[in-house]
Amino acid sequence: MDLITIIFYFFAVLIVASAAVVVFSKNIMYSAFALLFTFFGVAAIYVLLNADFLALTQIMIYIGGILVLIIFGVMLTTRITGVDIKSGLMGKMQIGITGAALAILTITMGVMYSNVKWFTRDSEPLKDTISPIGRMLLTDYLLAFEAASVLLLIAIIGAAMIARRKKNIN
Amino acid sequence: MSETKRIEFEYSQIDSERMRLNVGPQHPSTHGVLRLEVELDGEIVTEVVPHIGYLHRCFEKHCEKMTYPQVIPYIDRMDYISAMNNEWPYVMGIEKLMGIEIPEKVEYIRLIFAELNRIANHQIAIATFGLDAGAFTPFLYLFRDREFILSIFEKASGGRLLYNYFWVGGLAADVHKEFKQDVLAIVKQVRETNKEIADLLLYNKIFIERVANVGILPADVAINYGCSGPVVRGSGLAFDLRKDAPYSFYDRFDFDVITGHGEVGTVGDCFDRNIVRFHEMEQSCRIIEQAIEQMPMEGDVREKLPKKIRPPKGEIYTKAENPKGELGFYIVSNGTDKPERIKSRGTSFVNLSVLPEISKGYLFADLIMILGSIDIVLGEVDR
Amino acid sequence: MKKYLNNIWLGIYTVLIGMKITFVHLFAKNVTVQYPNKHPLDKAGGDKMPMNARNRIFNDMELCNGCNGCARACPVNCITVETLKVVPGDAPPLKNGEKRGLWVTNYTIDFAKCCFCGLCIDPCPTEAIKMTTEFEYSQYDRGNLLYKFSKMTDEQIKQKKELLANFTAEKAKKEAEAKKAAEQAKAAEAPKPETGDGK
Amino acid sequence: MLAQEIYEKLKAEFGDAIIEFKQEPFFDPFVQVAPEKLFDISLYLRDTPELDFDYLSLLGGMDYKENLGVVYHLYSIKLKHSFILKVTVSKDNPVVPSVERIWRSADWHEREAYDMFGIRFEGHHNLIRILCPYDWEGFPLRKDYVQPDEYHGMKVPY
Amino acid sequence: MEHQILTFYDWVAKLSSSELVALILIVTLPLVFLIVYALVAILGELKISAFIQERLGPMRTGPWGIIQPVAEVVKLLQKEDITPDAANKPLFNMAPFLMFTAAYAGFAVIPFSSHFVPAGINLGLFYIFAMGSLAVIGLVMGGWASNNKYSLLGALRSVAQIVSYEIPAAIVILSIVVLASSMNLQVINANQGGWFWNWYVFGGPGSIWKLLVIPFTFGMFLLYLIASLAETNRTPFDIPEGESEIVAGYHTEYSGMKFAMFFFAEYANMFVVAALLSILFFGGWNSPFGDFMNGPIWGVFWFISKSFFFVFVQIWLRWTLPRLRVDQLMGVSWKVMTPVAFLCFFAVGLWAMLK
Amino acid sequence: MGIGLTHYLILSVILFGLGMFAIITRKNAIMVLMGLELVLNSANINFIAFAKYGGMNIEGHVAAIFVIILAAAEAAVALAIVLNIYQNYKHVNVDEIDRMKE
Repeated sequence: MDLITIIFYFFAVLIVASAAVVVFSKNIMYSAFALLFTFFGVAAIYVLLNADFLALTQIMIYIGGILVLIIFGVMLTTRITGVDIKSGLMGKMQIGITGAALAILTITMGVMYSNVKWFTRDSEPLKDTISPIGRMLLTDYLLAFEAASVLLLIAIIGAAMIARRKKNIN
Repeated sequence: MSETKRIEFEYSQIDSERMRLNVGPQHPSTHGVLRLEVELDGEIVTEVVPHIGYLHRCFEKHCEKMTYPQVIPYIDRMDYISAMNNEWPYVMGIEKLMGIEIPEKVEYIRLIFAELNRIANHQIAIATFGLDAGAFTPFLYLFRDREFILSIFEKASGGRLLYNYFWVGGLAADVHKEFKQDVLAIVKQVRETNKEIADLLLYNKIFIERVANVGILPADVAINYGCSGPVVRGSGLAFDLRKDAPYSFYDRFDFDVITGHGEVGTVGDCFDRNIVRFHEMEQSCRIIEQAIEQMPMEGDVREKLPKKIRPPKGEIYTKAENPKGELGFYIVSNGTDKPERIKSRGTSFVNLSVLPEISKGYLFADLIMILGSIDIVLGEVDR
Repeated sequence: MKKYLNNIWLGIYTVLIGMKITFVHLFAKNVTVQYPNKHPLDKAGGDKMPMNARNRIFNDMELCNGCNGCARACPVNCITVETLKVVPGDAPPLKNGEKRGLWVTNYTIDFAKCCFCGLCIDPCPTEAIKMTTEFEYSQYDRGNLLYKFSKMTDEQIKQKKELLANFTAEKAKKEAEAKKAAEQAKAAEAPKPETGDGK
Repeated sequence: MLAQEIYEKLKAEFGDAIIEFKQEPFFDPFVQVAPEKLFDISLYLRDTPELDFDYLSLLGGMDYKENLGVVYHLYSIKLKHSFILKVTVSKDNPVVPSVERIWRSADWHEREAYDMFGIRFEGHHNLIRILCPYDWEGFPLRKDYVQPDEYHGMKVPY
Repeated sequence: MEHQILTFYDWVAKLSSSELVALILIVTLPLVFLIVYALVAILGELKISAFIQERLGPMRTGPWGIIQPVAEVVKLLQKEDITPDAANKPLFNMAPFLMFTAAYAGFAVIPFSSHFVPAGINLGLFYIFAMGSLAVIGLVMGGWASNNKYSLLGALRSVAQIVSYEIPAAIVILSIVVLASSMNLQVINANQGGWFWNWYVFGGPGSIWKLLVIPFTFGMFLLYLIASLAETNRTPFDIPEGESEIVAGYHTEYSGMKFAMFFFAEYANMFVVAALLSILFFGGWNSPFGDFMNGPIWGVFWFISKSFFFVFVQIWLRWTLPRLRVDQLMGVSWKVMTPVAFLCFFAVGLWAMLK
Repeated sequence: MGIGLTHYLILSVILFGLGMFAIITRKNAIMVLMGLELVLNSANINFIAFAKYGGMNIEGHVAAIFVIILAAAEAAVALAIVLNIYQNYKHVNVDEIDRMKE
């Protein structure tokens, strides 16, 4: 077992365990904070996959942005001053059925993945990821990049529009 | 940037949870054991309910069991920041009841000490107000100067905080020989420090932003609530008992009544209340300088009085301009050596009652500043 | 726009002014003293304490005549005085030469209660009670703050009590005899009985 | 304006409601009024321009052994004169109309008078104890008050 | 990096002929430095505040009180570790360690000298920035799990504050990246070699025309200084823990070791931002005077003294200024700093294009 | 056994399954959102894994960046909508929200 393997398994277990907490925890605040470890583990997986820029983006946007938003959302939509926050579940029957179906799906996919002979070709290890990404964003993917930036702008404005406090009209 | 107006309530459809917050009785900036029950909508204060009485010491009940001179140490402990000023109206009242004439020297010493104590009180008021805003260093500079003033008091009376110095018919002890030079040196020091404080704290942009347009108290509301002292003068009303109903020798001196005039914001905001205190220190310095010039150094400081002080049957209400406002004592004498009833008009008690009125609709941080700008002492609120 | 820029400028400028002031103070002489090292009572260093500072009360038992004036003047009742009448001839005079009328068997000041108002000093006829500049009296036990000034031991008190009892008994006897004599002499008029105790 | 003149003015306006005017040596001159009319008199004192008592310095309860009383010290900031009103009520049913709506400073003072003397102020919006604990029993400043031995299991005289 | 230099790591590896030793050394050295630094900074805070206020500060522990920080740490370690009964215990216990991890993680890429950087990754600047955003979660976690209203208010305030101040800080950092055309902190440092006028606060290396860009770079320095104060929750931006309002904010309920962790994290953060200031604007480990006292060993000296100067500035500001209100804080960030930062960004970008 | 593509893919599918489970079974809208983030993350792992092992190289990274951007935009808008729902319904249970306008 080399170092990479140990690190991979460590983070894989971290991801799966914390994702399980996210999904199965009754306390929605626990879910939100467990998401932190999922995101962090995923960032570590990115580093293992030589995507350092993406790993840092993951930390910055997912943890510094989205997770904070989610925590705020949780706090604003529940009684925040108490520490026990429950989130409702569907009926037991439905949970069983969906759980079983998804478990079967996951296992099938897993088995399928491990049996499929993927066409793998190791790409040459990159010394610097940021400049190729930048170059690519501004050449091949320029349109998508611009569209994404417009989308972000619209999302900011739209979110502010939807969530802002309305004056009481009556 | 400074348009921090009173935020109008927009009772939005977001039923954002109202948070009830207990500020105090143990909180760094309630200036004692005051408990405020605050209802917050986010950070906006929607309701303030002061709960007082944590420091209640049954002052008025005690007075009924005490002889007249024994009451004075209890009075010291009302507004313990300006104990000299506290003693004065009480002593004046009994002297008026008994018809005692006070030697001129005593009156001058009392006046000088009262004004020095006014400076000391305002120093604490400004210092703690700065501390509420998070500025720690000016706090210590002002406390340093206050210690110099207290040293003078100590040389005269022996106490640094609670003096028991103004006695019926005179003073507890004579002042020391170098009294005049010492006082003048302190006046000089106070002026120097005040310059620094103005630059370091009062006219600092951040501080101005914190206090301007916050906690606006209109003059008519202030009068209706019975506010006095810098609180009402900050609202632009020149109500000063030293000018309006001159007692002692205040009519002999030339000084101005400082009023707030909305220097950086609206008239009657926290800045005005605070800056009134600041400029009053300068006026006190002027009074002290004039008094030092006129004061005789020779003479006795105590009238010959019977061993037991027995004012005739009667009632009197004496008031004086305390640093915090009008302090009055309603003394009812029944002819014995113990008072029938002493009712005190606690300045802070009255001033504090205005807090719920002026703090609604501001942010929680502003509530702390408003409380600081009223300058209360819980010893006087709870008595 | 002008206001906006002015605000920014004022913000930076006043902050710099404040920083200048604190920087100057950084090198200024500090005003605090190292308290136990530089003791205020120590004339050499620190702020000298004025001689009339009101701190621990000291009662000179050689001067005290047990008149109870200080206890009556005290607003918080922290002084306890118990006395015994002296037997004529037994009592040495006070330090200032006055006649001693009472033995002070117990003179206790509770400094946990004392409010240092100084009212007890004034009524003292012999200037026995004084306020000193001594101000340190931390104790682990509140009982230690009861300062007993009377030096009389229990034995002495007992002795004095006996003396007094004998004396009063003798006196009463004499009085009774006198009374008897008087009664015998004038059956109609009886002299008023004198009260024995006094403070 | 002197107290005498104010008294005459009040007497002309309210007649019998003004019970007594006392001006003696060692006494600040005061007017004793009937408690029923107190609110109207106070309103008149505040709103008449030549009286203009806009400032209530002090409101204090009193115990006159056989009955209770309330003393109002008024002051006019503009005209710089002061005046004293007194009412007395019986100890059995000490009810005084509240002047809180006229001078807001009466709010806490009245609560204090209620706290200490048990004088009930009719029309006060929140007449609860202010200095003593909310569940304290008895009214401490009455002359016949007996100190309780215990409060919630704590010895009172420590 | 183009120019291969023998690093401290290589040197140790060669000396001990073991990569592991070098690895362990390189991981523990910043921790050792952090501990020493924290002690020095705590003493500095105590002493500087004392001198500013004309006091003496701690004088009892050791000569001139220099053992005071050690004593304080020992005291904190001895203290009872109280967990409030109503708190959410797992999160309550986790928060301080998360905070400390986030603060310490920043040390991984700080170049102490031209030859010593724990991890000389290409995205150093970006990395420090990303780690800064990790601390936010620690704050919210601690504030929320304490089940104290003051803590919750403090946590919410601090999140709003840190998130808003990341924007001007990010723009300033991007401007520096534009100037240096690299995110590697070592490259940014190396670019500022030579005399002190080559520092980025003076527009970086360039001809006399760079006088035009100096106002903007200096403005960027001020902006980053202010933003860094806000990100480390120091006065005048200490509203998340403003003790006169919300007692102690998010760490009201903490005591003992966990409080020490928060405390440590704050000081570590202070150093990280001070180091970034000195790297981005003041040449990092470069000597200000050309080749005079330059080199890998002197580099450590220059870097640490520059960083300590900015730590001193933070302390100095703390004991000078009052604290802003929460809405003014946001106003300063969004209405003043963000537009000015954009202005500087455009100016610098234009300059970099023309250069 | 070294770590290969398959490991990453299996990790991603587990994450996907957990995310889907949350999306389907949870009532709370924010929980649904969190599930969605898990699913997006699993997709991202796939992208990066293929970028390394499938020879897609940097293009996989770019695709992942777009996913992250979309996730950010989606989170902002979705949370705004959730807040709005909370205003109207005083709860955020997705299966009880059956009217568009009140």
